Amino acid sequence: MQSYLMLAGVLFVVGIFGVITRRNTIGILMSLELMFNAANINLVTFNNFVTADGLSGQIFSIFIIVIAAAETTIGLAIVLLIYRNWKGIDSDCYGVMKW
Amino acid sequence: MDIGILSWLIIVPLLGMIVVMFLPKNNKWAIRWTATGFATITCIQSFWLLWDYYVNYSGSAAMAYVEGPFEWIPTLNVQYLLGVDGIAVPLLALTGLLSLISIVASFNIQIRLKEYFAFFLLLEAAMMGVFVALDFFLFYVFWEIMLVPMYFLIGIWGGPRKEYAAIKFFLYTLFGSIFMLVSILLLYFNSEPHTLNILEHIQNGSNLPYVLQMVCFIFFFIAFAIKVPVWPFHTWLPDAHVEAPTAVSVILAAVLLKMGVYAMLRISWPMFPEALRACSTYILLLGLIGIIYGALVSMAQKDLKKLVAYSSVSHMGFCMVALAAWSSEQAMAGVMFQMISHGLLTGALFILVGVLYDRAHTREIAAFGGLGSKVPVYTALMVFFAMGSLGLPGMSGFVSEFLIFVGAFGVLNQYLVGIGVLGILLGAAYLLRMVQHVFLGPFNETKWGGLTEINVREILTVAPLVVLTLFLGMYPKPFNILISETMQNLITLMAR
Amino acid sequence: MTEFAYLIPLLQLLSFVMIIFFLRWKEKVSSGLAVTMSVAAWVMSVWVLIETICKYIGAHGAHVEPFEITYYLTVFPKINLEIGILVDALTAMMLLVVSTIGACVQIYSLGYMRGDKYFSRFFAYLSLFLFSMFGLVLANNFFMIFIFWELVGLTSYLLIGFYFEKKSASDAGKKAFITNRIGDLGFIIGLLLIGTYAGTFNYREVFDAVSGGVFPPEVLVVAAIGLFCGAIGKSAQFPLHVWLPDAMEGPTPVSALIHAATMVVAGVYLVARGMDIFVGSADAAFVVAAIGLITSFMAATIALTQNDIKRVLAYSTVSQLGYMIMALGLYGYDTANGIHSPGYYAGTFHLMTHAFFKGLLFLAAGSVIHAVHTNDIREMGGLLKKMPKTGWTFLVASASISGVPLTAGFFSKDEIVAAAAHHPVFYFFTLLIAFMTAFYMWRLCFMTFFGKPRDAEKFDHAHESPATMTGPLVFLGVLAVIGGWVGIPGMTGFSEFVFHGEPYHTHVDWVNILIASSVGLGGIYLAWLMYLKKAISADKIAQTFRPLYLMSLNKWWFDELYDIVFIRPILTLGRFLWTFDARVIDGLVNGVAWFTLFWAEMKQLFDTYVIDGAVNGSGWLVSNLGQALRYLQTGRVQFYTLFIVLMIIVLATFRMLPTGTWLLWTLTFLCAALLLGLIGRRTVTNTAHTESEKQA
Amino acid sequence: MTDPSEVGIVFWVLSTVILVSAVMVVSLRNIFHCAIFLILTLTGVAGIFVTLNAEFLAAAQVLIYVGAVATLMVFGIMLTSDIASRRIEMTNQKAGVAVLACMVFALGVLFLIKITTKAGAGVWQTATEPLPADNVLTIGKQLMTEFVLPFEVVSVLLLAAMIGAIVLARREAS
Repeated sequence: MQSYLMLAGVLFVVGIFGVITRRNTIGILMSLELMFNAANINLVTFNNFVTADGLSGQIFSIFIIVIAAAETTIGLAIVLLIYRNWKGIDSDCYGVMKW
Repeated sequence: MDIGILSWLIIVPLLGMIVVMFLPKNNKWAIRWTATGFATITCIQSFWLLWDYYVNYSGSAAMAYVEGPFEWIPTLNVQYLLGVDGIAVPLLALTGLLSLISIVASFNIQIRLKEYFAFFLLLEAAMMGVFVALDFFLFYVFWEIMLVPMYFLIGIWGGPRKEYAAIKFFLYTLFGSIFMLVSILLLYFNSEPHTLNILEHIQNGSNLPYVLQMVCFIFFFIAFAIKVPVWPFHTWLPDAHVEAPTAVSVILAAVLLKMGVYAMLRISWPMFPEALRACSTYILLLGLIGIIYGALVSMAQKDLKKLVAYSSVSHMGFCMVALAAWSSEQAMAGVMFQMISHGLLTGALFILVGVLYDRAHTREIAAFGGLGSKVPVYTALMVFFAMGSLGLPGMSGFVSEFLIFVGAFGVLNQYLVGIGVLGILLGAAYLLRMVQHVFLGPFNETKWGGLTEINVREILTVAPLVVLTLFLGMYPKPFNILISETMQNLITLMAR
Repeated sequence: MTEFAYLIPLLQLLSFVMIIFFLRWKEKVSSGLAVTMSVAAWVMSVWVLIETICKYIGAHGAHVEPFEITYYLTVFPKINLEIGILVDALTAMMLLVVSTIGACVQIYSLGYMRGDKYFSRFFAYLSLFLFSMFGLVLANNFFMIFIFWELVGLTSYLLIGFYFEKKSASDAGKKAFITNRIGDLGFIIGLLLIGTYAGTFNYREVFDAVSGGVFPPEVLVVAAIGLFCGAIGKSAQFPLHVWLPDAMEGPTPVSALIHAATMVVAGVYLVARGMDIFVGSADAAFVVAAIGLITSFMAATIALTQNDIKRVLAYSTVSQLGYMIMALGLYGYDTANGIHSPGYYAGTFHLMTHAFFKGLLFLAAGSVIHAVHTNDIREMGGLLKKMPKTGWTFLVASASISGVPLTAGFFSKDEIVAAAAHHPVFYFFTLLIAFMTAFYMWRLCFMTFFGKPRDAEKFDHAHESPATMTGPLVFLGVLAVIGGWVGIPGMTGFSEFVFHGEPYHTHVDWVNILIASSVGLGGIYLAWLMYLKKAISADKIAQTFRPLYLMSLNKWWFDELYDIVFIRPILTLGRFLWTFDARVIDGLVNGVAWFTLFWAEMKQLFDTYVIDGAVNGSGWLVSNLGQALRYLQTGRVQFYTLFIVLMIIVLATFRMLPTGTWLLWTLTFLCAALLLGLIGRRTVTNTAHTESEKQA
Repeated sequence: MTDPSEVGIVFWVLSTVILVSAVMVVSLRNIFHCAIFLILTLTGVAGIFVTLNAEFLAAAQVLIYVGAVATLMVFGIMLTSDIASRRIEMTNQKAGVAVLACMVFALGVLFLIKITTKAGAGVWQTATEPLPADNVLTIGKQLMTEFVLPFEVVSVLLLAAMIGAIVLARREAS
């Protein structure tokens, strides 16, 4: 169990790192997916080792997968829009949210 | 849970409001007719209720069509509890009818049509709510909701001093509501288990200590008296009436003023019998002052609408006299008659004044003269309602005033009630003075030559009022049967 | 037929509704309908009268139960509102009077109102009036009589103000209505007392309660006087008589129908109807008699000097009504004292005959006015030749009212004089009034129909009126003579039909007859001397008794008095109260509002300098700090994410630290935040550079 | 029921693949390559699921992530960045700070995991019962009974997301 959780933790941190550092917006999205997967691994692990009398962990994972899919869709759509408006998807370029 | 007719009475106008809000802003036709449609449904419902109540329930004093109690806010023991009896049913019908009429009468509103009708339907829902609520919380909520659309209706579509009038109306009523809230809380914390059910409080009211009864009674009285309005809380009324658009004046006079009296009958009168006994002479005095004072001030008015507004003060004074004579069946029947009759007559008078104002753009009594030859149908209608208002037999006003006096004379100080009879004389004086100055005498052809006769839509708005006024005046028996059992029950409660 | 008596008023209502709503535009049809209905009512009334008489004959002096039906309007344990029909002798007589005059006036109006702008409306109003009047007469309880009492008041208002474009007419209508309402106040008080003590409004039950001693005596007096107040208003008795002369602004047929023959006698009818109550309280009955006498005398003196033909007739009406009231009052007073008096019979009998001849007088006067287009008798003269039918009928009616032997007025007046015979003061004044009546009536006759024309132009244009107008005149002229023959003294007739308590058996009292008729004839003779023979100069008398003359001419200054004493004060009071309302009560409200605002203002000052000072101080601090911290808001999501991670780390670190050192760490944390802000700022500047480079 | 201490060789292989390719995903310059490695990572996670007795989830992972999401990513990449030509810096200036922070964070997380899963820590009660054998069936049943409301909500959300994406990505009809 410990190993599984550690795998998830590291994967999560990698994801965070990606989110913080990627310049490409699509890259950020990918990193997000990594974080989602880390969370899923965690859930399934707990389901397997701790609350094995039910399947709520797995079901939650299913929902997360679905929501991740939705999120990706929207995210990509937004990326497309940004691309159209700024002719580029580098996250540094659109610092318009400041102040 | 099933949604009963009473809930529908509230829901339908609300639905109407929502639908109206979603209509395109520029489609005036659709907005008007949607609002009219929903108001018509509510009106039909309320009249069906009247009929059904008359057929099935008028023989008993118990609450009919009760919905609930459903838990609403369980921690406070707030319930959703609706029900009607003989005093609420006619007022519901009055509300339904006059809302419809007012909506039809406001077809000539031009600016911000959508908001206007939405507010109007919200107002209607709230009014219906007040008349059917049997839980203090619910009652209070509806009572307060009513203020909001009213405030905007006066404040946006009103006359030149609309802001002043709207604020004054709002603050005045809110001032009263605070007293009501305090009183409700007092009752709540003095009941065991804590409850907000009005009916339970009525049952237990006479067990309260005298001082508490007195305090609650007076607080409730202030709250309701402002709405009635009882002298000296009446000064919001002329301003609000004069500045409000026609249809709002109609609703204000015909329904809102009735709420005060209704609330007294529903809540404070049967709930605190001892306090009532102690106060009834003072209530009588206030009523008498209202009658005479309102009539005399009406006589001094130069503005048509203001005259009608002050006449309301006078007419509601009759209600207070009747309420002071709570132990008499006649007076209690009289107060119901007076409420309905005043609603019909004053509503019609406001509509007619509005009709004239639309054409002439002035309400100055002195500016007119001899209109009788130019607009005979309009004149006939106006004279008809003026006559009804001054208590001409054959119309509803007479029945109510007569019943009130018969009842009050039997149980109250006869000298004081005798003074009240003067109100009938003064009523004749100011109304005839108005009729003479506006419709009789020489006609100024150059000034008013272009005046047009009342049109079919406007006639249709007042036609039901004509019919009902005559019906109540000539055949009061069914109405009396409708309310008598409830009234008997109330009198028994008050006489505890 | 009696069972269908309710049809009599309802037919008139039908006529009114039909005309107002459907037939207004068709003048011929609407007038035809109205006339038909009134004639039908006349036929039915006669029928009812005959049936009632038969009933009385069949009873052979035994008590006759009147016909009565009741319908409840409301149901209460005590005091119901009800409507119903009561037909007894008094009702039958009144029905006949009202329907006769009503039918005559309607027919007459066909001619008189021809070409009027509101021809149909006039007939509608007349129908409405007849409806109300029949209802009033047929009522079986005080509540219902009050309803119709008010309705006749309304129609009177409408008809007086018929020429509403004339200010004087609309003024007169208003005055009539309001004056009547003043009387009605008393009426209502009376009704309320009756209702409260008797628990019912039904005549018979109320009278039973009175005789059963249900009423305390003082209450009964007040109730009786209250009822009489209604009569004072409606029958134009002193002090509320002022409306009737002004009511002559209405069309002349209206004056004849409403303000001479029918509506104004409603007061008399009420007193007669409620006679049990007056009999029960002698004081009230005496008040009635006294008011009647005062009215009668006052009106007679005023009539002496008026020059408007209709006004003379109006004051004459007031005077005659006072006569009837006085007779009824005396009857009540005498009966209460155990004397059997002819007053009741005399009053009601005079009511009937007066209706005939006064209706006729007005119609004839209308015919004259129609011909010469003026009301002023000083512009008339010698009209008898020009309009013989009108003239002769007028003379017959004048003879009747003056009590010339064998005319209707002779018999009825005779009985009134007889009723007053026990009371010297009343007797004296009654005779004096009879004398004055004869004098002013014949002054009118002589100035109008005899002598030389004073206004040649008007005289030349004068012509006899059409048959629709003269027909009713002749019919009423006949009635004005033979109408009184039903009450010839010593014969069975009116007195055994209309009575209160026991029937009064008349007997021939030659002394009385002689005195009464000689007084009347004396008045006529004096008028002849003054106005036809000019043996006595009227001007000279007027000069000699100038104050009295002025008093009479100015109608005892009642209008001016009321104006000063009542109308102005009330209007002023109204205005004052309005000011009071606007200044004091509203002032109070606005004052509270002002004070609240003032208080708010004060608080605002406090807020601005004290609280806001503190707030601004901290605000200044915060904003300066924020100036630094705002660099954290780079607008880049990734930076935020990084920050979140850092913060998680920081917080987790805090969590693990010993509790005491948190303050130190927080400060460190803030410093770190500021530091990061500065980093962020650098980044932003860099980005800005990049962007500008890109654009370049 | 696998013993917590006993981790098979499969796990090690899978986790190595996952972590390596994850690092590739966040560090490679060519975004297209990143996508390829993302697919690899996701497949690895699916394998992990299989070892955790979550066969259905594994299938869903492969289908949705590998099949749909990753493909979507690839499409997005091709639509937006002119991948072939552009060679830009794949990480920004924050990389240094980020590396530091992430290190600390990772250490913290690992430390937490260590102390909480330590035998006798008693933070989590280890399950005694094995997972139900018929996993897929149970998931299906529970989705349609106990979790039907979230299920419906999620489906509505998905629909909304779809519509939203269409609206957002729609070309202005200019």
